[in-house]
Amino acid sequence: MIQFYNVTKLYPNGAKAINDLSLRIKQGDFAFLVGPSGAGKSTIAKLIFREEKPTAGQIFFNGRNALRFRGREVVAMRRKIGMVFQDFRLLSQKTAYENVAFALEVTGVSRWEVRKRVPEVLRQVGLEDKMDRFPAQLSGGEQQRVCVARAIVKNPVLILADEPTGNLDPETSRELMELFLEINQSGTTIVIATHAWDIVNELKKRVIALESGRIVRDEEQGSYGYGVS
Amino acid sequence: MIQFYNVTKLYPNGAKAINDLSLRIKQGDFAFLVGPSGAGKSTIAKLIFREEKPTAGQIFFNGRNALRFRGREVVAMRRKIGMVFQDFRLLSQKTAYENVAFALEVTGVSRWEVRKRVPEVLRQVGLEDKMDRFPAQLSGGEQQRVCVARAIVKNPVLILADEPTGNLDPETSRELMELFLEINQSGTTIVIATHAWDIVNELKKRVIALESGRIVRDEEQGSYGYGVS
Amino acid sequence: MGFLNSLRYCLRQTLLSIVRNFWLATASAAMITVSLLILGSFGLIALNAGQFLQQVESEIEINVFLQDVAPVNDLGREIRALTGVERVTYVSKEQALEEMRESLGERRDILTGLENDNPLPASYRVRTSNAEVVPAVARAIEKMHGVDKVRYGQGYVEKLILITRWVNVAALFAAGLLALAAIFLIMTTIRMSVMARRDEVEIMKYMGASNWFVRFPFLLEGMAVGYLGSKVAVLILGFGYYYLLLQVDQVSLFFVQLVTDQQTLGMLFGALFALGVLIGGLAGSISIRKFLRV
Amino acid sequence: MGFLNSLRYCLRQTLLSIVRNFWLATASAAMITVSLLILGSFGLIALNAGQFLQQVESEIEINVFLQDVAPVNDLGREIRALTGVERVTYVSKEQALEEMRESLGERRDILTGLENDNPLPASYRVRTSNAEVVPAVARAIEKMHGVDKVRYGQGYVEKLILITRWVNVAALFAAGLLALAAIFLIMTTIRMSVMARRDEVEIMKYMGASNWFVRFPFLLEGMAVGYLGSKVAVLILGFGYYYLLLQVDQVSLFFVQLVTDQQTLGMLFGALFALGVLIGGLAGSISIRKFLRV
Ligand SMILES: Nc1ncnc2c1ncn2[C@@H]1O[C@H](COP(=O)(O)OP(=O)(O)OP(=O)(O)O)[C@@H](O)[C@H]1O
Ligand SMILES: Nc1ncnc2c1ncn2[C@@H]1O[C@H](COP(=O)(O)OP(=O)(O)OP(=O)(O)O)[C@@H](O)[C@H]1O
Ligand SMILES: [Mg+2]
Ligand SMILES: [Mg+2]
Repeated sequence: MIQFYNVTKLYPNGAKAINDLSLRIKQGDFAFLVGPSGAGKSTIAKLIFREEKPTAGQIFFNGRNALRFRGREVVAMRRKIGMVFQDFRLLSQKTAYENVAFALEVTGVSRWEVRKRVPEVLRQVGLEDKMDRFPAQLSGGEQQRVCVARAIVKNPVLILADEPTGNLDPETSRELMELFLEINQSGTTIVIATHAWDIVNELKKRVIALESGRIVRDEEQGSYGYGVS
Repeated sequence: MIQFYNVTKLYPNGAKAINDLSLRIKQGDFAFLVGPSGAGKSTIAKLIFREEKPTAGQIFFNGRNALRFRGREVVAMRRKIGMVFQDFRLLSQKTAYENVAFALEVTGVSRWEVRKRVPEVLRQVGLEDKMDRFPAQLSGGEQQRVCVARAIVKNPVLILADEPTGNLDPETSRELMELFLEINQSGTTIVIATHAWDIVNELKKRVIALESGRIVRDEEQGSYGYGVS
Repeated sequence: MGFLNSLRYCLRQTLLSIVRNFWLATASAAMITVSLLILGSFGLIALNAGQFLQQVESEIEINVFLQDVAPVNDLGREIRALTGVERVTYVSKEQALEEMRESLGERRDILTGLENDNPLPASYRVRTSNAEVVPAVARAIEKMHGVDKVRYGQGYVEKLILITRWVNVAALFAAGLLALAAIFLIMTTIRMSVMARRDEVEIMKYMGASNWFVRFPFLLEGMAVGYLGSKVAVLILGFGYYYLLLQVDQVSLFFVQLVTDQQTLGMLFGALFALGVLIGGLAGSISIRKFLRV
Repeated sequence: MGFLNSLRYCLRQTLLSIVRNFWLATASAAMITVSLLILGSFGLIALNAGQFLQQVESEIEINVFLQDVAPVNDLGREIRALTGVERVTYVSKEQALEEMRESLGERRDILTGLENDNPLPASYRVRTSNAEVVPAVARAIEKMHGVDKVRYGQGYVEKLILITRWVNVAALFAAGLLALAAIFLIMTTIRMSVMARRDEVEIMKYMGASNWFVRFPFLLEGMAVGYLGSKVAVLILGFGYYYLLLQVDQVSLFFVQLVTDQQTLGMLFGALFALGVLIGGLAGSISIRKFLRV
């Protein structure tokens, strides 16, 4: 599904976020990206999502060179990816419902479909009674769940979740992870950048550990590591 | 230091975030605010910080009725409180250094003092080499640490940290907590709203558990509870 | 199907967006109103100045003094046949004397006794369709048989023509500059209001929205804001001008003959309106272009 | 100590903020420039129109026709003593006849033989300081001993006075409206640019900044942006007008005598400048007021 070949990302100010990194994520994978703060987890997600372009190396999406994608193809790719941004990026002028609906509406789905699907997904993340709130009227964790709902509503082929449980209590986090597992069962590839070592250790899924922009560990059925029990 | 007497907070849209809550936090306390997402942790922090006003009840700060504070007094109070916002609220047009310096500058501290203190604090949170970055050029965890630095730089009498480790890896989180403990040693009152059950359980400090805007548990040397080991 | 859904979505979005960004929308519309008011007022002034100059021009006469032996009727026909000539009036020797007497007013007795030996010549008064042709017509008449002298305020007419040309050029120039200024003001306003919402655009793009899906609501919104702003401007201008007409009618400002031609005014107001709506929409959709590249 | 630190901080902040919000600052300054250009151009036009009207007015003369037995010198003294009278010229009977002859041009022979029995009266030509006093002065002179008739273009002067008044009122009115429009444009622009930074203001307040600590940089920034915008506007206007003066000098536009009085122009430009800076600063500090209440 996604391949990185010797990818390097140098931000304009000279910060080397990703350093000659190669990586392969297969269709149907469920992978955790872990590593200390500033290791480059978000940068990898941004590179896949084409929010940033690599300084060197190649990135393949579904077997095609993603760096050669132009306008329409980028749009098409983004519609296939459900992204949970670390900084949420909710539309502040739209309600929770509208934010989630927007992700569907851009794809030109029928109104009827939107009306059916959006409340369903919001219920899955436990926000059925807060659909008409604007982001500013929601707690941090609730906003984060709106982001998750927005990512999964369009039945993407790939979910990129950047720290999706950072503002959630352990119980809600676990529920969310179960939701991700369930979605993964139906074939969706899932990549989660996270610091939630307890969840990583519990799920025993693939763990890709980063440090200073390099992969230091890549284990199937791995654990969080870094000396936390 | 802080007293809540039968405080109720009803948001304009009718959401009852805090429900007839009474609470007392003494000078020098180190308290965790825990509870599921949407329980009202941030609302309590906002009420203390006078970002929101309660619908009913009284709030005392340092023995004086905080609801009667006017302009200058609110400003004076805020200068005494170091707040870590859940949504960071960094000034996007200022570098990390400038953001932290701003918290000092508003109090009219000398330039010399600012030049000495700011790098010191940024070093404490591990950002000594990223002082000149704008928030957009920092990773999520790095931004969060700038927020923490901004809160502690002014040697406040009270630190209100709303989810200060949500975007940090376990190791950095622990370091930060040690920093908070250290600051607490010197007499600063500290209130931390968090979901980091592991840290709460480890530190064995006062735990105030919220649910639907009510206190359901308030233990000295408590644990996170909610069935997590 | 997908397209219709998108379209419906866009229309709904426009309305919602204006309501939710109420302050920005209102401020933008007000800026457009003010800009167009300035432009429109100048347009009205220019229209009236143009008409005034035309009126002044139309009062220019060529005096053709005839020799006493001139073939009066032939000459009249010949003059009337010249291109640019509009009206020709014959003034006999007696009429000329009478007029002179009147012009002298109280000193008219100077002329007593001249009736029988009238020294004044008969003349033709010629009016042309516009001031520009006066010198040419005068020269043509001068060469005709039986014509003694041709007078048309030489020097004066040339000056008038020069002034008219200058004023026309200046008015066009000023109108162009003002229109540019208005366009600049409107575009920058809309651009600023879009700037305030750049994050929105970025997020939409990240959601996989095509450029036009993001752009179209901004286009519509710009047009709607432009529509509101222009509408208010045109209404104010229209009523203001109407009120002015009534006032001038009452005070009877003798020399000013304000433009009341519905069609001309309609065109001016229509142009203002179109400018507001078009520039609004254009600005809205252009402004977000650079935010679309994510 | 604390205050000086704060002040130094504010000044540094202003500069930084303009640099970092470059687009907004530039757009705002450009909007101010355009607004002031429009206002300033109108100011220049109004100044020149005013001078033109004054010039026309200054050419109004009162003709005082004397009885043949009038005490010429006494009358002259009496007239000169009237308030509002500026210049008095005596025209003898002979001069009057000569002038009439000249005015008749080619038909002067009508007057031959009148030299010995000159029917024309001697007269005084009186100029007043302004047109408004003409009717009053004329009435006063009329009652003097030895005065036969007083003529000053009755009707014409009254009309001229009316026109002048109308034009003055209209110009003042228009200038007021334009100034209001400019103020509105500038305020709204600065307000929009501040709106885009409301979060910044809110965060600053939460950091424990006093209202003035937040406000002062915005005040300074508004003034700086206003300063830049006004400066450019004044420079463009100044050079444009200077260029126009040179052009007019070359083409020698006969009738137009453009205003070149340094002091008047200086005042106009100064006022524009002050308007830009003041309104910029005011708008900057007023606009954030409502964001300060947190
Ligand atoms: N836009 C940018 N410009 C410059 N440097 C950047 C930018 N974004 C990130 N960086 C730097 O690149 C490195 C990797 O950042 P990244 O956001 O990928 O970290 P992360 O692993 O997501 O960290 P966290 O867990 O704190 O979110 C960091 O050192 C960061 O400072
Ligand atoms: N501005 C607001 N308007 C309306 N309702 C609000 C507003 N802010 C918060 N709420 C509601 O009040 C409740 C408590 O919110 P609060 O932010 O205090 O939760 P929290 O405990 O901080 O949750 P989290 O752990 O997710 O941050 C939530 O149900 C939320 O939806
Ligand atoms: Mg990150
Ligand atoms: Mg919260």
